Amino acid sequence: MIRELTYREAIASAIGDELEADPRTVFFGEDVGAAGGAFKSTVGLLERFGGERVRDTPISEQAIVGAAIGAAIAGLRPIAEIMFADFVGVCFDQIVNQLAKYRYMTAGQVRLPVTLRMANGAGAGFGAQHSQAAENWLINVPGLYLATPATAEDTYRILRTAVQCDDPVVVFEHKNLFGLKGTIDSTAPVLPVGKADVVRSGEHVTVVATQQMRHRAVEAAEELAAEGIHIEVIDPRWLTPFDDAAVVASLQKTSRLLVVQEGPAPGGWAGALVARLCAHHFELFDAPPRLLTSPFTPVPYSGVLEDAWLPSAPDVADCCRELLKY
Amino acid sequence: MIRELTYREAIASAIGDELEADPRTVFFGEDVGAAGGAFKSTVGLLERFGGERVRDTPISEQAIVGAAIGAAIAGLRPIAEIMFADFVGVCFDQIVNQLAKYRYMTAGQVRLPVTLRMANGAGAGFGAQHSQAAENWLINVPGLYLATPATAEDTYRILRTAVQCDDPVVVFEHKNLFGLKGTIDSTAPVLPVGKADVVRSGEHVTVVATQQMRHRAVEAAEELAAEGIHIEVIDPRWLTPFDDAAVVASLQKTSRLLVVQEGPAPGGWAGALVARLCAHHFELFDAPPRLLTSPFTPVPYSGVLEDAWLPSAPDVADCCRELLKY
Amino acid sequence: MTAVYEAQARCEDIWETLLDSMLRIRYFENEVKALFGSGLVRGSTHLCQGQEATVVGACSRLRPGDMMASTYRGHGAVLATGASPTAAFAEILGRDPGLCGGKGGSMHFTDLTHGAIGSNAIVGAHLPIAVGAAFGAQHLKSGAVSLAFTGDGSTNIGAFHEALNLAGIWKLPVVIVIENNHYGEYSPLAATTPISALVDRAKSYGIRGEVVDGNDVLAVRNVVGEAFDRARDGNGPTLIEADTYRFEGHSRSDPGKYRPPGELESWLARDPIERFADLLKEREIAGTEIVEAHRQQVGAEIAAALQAAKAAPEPQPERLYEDVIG
Amino acid sequence: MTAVYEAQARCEDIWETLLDSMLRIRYFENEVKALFGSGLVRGSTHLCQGQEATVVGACSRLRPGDMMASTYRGHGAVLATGASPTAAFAEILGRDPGLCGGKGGSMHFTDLTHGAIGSNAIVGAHLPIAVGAAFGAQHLKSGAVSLAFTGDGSTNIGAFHEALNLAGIWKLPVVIVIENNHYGEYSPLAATTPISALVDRAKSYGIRGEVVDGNDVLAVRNVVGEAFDRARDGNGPTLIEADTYRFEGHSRSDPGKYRPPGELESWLARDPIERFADLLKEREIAGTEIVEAHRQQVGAEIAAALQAAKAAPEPQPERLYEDVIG
Ligand SMILES: Cc1ncc(C[n+]2csc(CCOP(=O)(O)OP(=O)(O)O)c2C)c(N)n1
Ligand SMILES: Cc1ncc(C[n+]2csc(CCOP(=O)(O)OP(=O)(O)O)c2C)c(N)n1
Ligand SMILES: [Mg+2]
Ligand SMILES: [Mg+2]
Repeated sequence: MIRELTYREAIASAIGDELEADPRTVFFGEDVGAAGGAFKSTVGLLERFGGERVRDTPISEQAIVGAAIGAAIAGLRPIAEIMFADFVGVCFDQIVNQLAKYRYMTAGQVRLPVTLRMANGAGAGFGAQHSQAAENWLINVPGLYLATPATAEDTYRILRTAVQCDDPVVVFEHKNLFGLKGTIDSTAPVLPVGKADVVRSGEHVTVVATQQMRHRAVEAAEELAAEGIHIEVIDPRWLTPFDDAAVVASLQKTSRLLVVQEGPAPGGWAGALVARLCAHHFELFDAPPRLLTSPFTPVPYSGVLEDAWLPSAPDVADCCRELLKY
Repeated sequence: MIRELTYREAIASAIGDELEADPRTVFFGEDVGAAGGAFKSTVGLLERFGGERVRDTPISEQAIVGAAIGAAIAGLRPIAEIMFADFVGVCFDQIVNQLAKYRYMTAGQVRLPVTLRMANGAGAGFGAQHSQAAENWLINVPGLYLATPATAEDTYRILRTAVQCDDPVVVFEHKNLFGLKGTIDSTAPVLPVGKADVVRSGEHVTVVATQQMRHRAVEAAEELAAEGIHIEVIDPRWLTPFDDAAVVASLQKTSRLLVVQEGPAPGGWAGALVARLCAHHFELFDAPPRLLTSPFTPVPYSGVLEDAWLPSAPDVADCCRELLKY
Repeated sequence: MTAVYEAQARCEDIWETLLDSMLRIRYFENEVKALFGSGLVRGSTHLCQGQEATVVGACSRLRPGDMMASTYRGHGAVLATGASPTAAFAEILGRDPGLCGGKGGSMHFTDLTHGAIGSNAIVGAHLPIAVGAAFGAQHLKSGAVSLAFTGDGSTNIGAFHEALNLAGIWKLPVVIVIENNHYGEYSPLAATTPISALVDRAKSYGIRGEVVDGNDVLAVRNVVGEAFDRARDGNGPTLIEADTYRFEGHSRSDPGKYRPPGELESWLARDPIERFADLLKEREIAGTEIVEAHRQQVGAEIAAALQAAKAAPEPQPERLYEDVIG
Repeated sequence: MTAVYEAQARCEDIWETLLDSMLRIRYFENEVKALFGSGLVRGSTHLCQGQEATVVGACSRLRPGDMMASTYRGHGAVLATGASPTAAFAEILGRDPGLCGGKGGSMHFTDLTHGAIGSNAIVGAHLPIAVGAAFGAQHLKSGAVSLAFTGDGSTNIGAFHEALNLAGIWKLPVVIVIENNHYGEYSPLAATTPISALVDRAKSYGIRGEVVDGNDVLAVRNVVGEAFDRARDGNGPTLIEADTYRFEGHSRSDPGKYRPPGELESWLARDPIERFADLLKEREIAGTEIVEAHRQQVGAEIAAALQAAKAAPEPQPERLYEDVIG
């Protein structure tokens, strides 16, 4: 079935289709059922699947993630919601020391088909504790797939891939993209794990960006195109595993790299990518690879400050121009 | 006073000297008092300073970090111990969303002179949940100083610097270095925050490494020296802020960089360093900058596997040889 | 041992403070609601209208040096400490003279000069901090008490447990007031919590529990006063469950449709301000006209405060980088 | 409604299983102790000697499909499910045919074929997982019960609270047994926990609490049997406090000097194995000679197991990379 849905609706749609497809799938989290989610991204699921399969939980994130792990051990395929990605803080042990390590520590006796979903990112004025790009807290952790969908289409397909995956997947849903519209084809084949999307092709600069930064990169691309500069925008879609090959293929054309990342640079996926590419593909660079990230500060509340904190489309365009001057 | 102490004893000595120096300083954690610490690194403090200033806590890491924050607000200078660094998982929110952000979110009304200490790293057979290089979980977090002392001398001096610092400092004490001996001068001036140590100088390759990797790098340096290869070993000592300048100065001589990091590469400090240097000092490199890290897996228990997981001195030497072939 | 307070006690000395404080909160939040409606406020906001008696009654016991920690639903608690409504409005508007320079926002009111040590947007995370503040006070023998407000739903999160346990074992001078408004975000208490009397949890921590009508400002003042006396006398913490209700939805986007019909109305009939006005009349302390004069006066104060806040400047761009570390 | 078990009931049908199981654990850990002494075991190990009756009595109620989660002090619990001592020794020695391929170690015994879903080295972290397993069983209507052991000290950590609350509100088929050995690592319970009857915490979660003599294998079997029946009948969880003692220190490096004089001796006099042997004699079920024959036989079994484990191969190097994701 093909429908026009928002990013927000694509979430409920993907969860619904997975609940439909496999009776072992269950979905739970804080206020995901009766209230349809704090972001209204799970509206209608309780009504459709009932309180056994769609459950509201107490405010207990450690218990939510632990329940997903245990339920997976018992034979279910749980989808659990952590409302804001920042709340990874209160269940970090369950994600990092339990969920991610279970298979390894048991030498494969236990595999955990768990999907964790959470609302990510800055730009909406939620302040320092509700605005973080939490994916950067988890990229150092082996044992997790990490996905960062930027469009309604990708959100739908990645969520379905995640639920069908036999290992844990953390899906970051960007708060500032909930209203984006897209065309969802529920019969399209499952999107493979770890495959990047070349969003726009160009020969001058390779720009790698996720979520709202991807959209800002596309905006910059349009601005630059008017100047005759054609940038290639790559959305990795998955941070673990990372589609280095897609970036390398692009660099072979452009020889210039800009990585745009929401969140501070140290420990982020952008730096990790640049370090890998420099080690293995140093000769591809005709100019120093550039990072464009948020400054090394918490996310401020004030609109003027938060806007300044986030890399903007003009920032992206400026970086590209500079790269071409080298 | 100058004494020969082990890394382990240097810890108790630094804490003791700080407790002595300032009555507002208190120290608490699980079994740090009566038992002298799980690693016997705080022996004698309870006896010396009494149960008001040296306190055993319940097994409640969130409460431990929170108590440090609150006590700091009330006017104390708390030193809190998290026994194994892996337990950052159970108090990640208190560290990342509270301790690190308090000053920023209050626009400087609150500053938190809190020192968190924890035992870090792999190599001793403690298994996946007690062996992690947890510093890599925190480098993405603005608002924390991060220190990784590698010697008894540095441990003593860094701990004292940390306690005297008006902002939060997390000090990672490496489990595999507790037995190292050093000469502690309790009257030496306080070590400044963020200053690297050029451990060994050389002109062929710059090797940056912390904690036990630093010692392996020095071992490799000796091996290589016999071949006429002279590497410069830099121990940054602090990951936040990072002494990029020290590395740049070295690169100006060597033009070749190897960063050796315990723990998986993605999201680690090594990649962040390489990305920064490539962006700003690309011309300095005569060969692709290299990372030598643990593989992207949890820490295995078995001795043969854990040994393979950790970069070794011969691995460091091999990487240097390869860099020189470029 | 402790002074005797009675709900029926005369309140000649304090009624104006209590009344004005409740009115101030009510009118302040009326404006906040309107500001949201007109898009002038970012992110989310959580009104405490209907709960004014709890925060005002409790905060009326604070003395200079005492400390008060609250939740994201913290406008009332912070205003009740005496914080400036102008600075509070400015904070919500993200302006430079805001309580936190515009960097905190609605969920992060802090005003150290009035003992308001922080409003926290992570459920329960302020409790270990409040307990830590009490530890600081105990250690310094300052005679200060730490007061914390927390929600009914927050009693299910790990930090609540760890904090209360530490308060219990260390007999800390902390008073924790559960603002039991019977809902988490949208979930009724009974859906997430297997017991109905939350105060019973005090027994798990060996601490005293009290229940109070949270819409009766004098009753709250009395029970909190006794708890403060016990705390100051070294007799340890108290957990107080205040029965109350929020008139508005959970946050700006919530119309509160999950409420059973008639529930809101029955609580509106117990409006804490109107009840107090009735009591003042009944006891012949202040008649309708006098109370009306207070309404006018506080209304004017709030209008002026809003005016001033709206005229306040945005933060300078460099503020983004300030107050991280160093 | 539930079957009637009595502590005085005949145990003709089961005594051999119980006796052998306790002996197996005792002898197994004697060898582990010796292995440590001779440097053959890495990291740390936590013996449960003295506590055998608790794990054996409880695990004697497990049926196929039931699940059991334990702590790092988990040798006994896992052996009591029927796991192979050879594979258990091999795990501790880090060998390929170990329970977890040598990747887990002493703290991470897992044997899914016997329902042992994991031993956890993070205090309390297994509890949300065990509760999740019960949720899975409830959802699948499999009739399975989830059993979890946990320490007295662990009742102070957040995960305990969140797990029990979720178990209570969802009425899950889980039985949590507190192995109250009166110490955390080195801290006596009274130093960290403000109440003396840990079972009282059950009331906070609306679940049933029971206390049992943890050194009386039949008493444990009975009280756990009743709890299992309630769980299988849909009557929700039970928290059982088993009073017991560890004969050894907390971990390999602990001589246990913090114990008051005479305490160990008084508990040695209540050795669960000797008490059971006495009971068998008293009730004329088995005399000294028969019991002695069991000791011999289990002793031989353990000796052979150790022999086999020592001869087992190390893991192949490529195992390092297996079982992460994919
Ligand atoms: C750790 C964490 N989990 C979830 C949330 C999202 N959240 C914000 S308020 C709230 C409900 C809290 O309910 P309660 O404690 O009763 O306080 P109230 O809002 O009713 O005052 C939730 C779930 C959060 N902020 N932090
Ligand atoms: C979260 C966490 N904090 C601290 C530790 C270190 N630690 C290991 S065992 C232990 C004591 C646990 O005591 P208890 O729960 O009584 O169990 P016991 O060891 O007595 O069986 C501690 C503090 C840990 N493993 N995990
Ligand atoms: Mg509430
Ligand atoms: Mg114990």
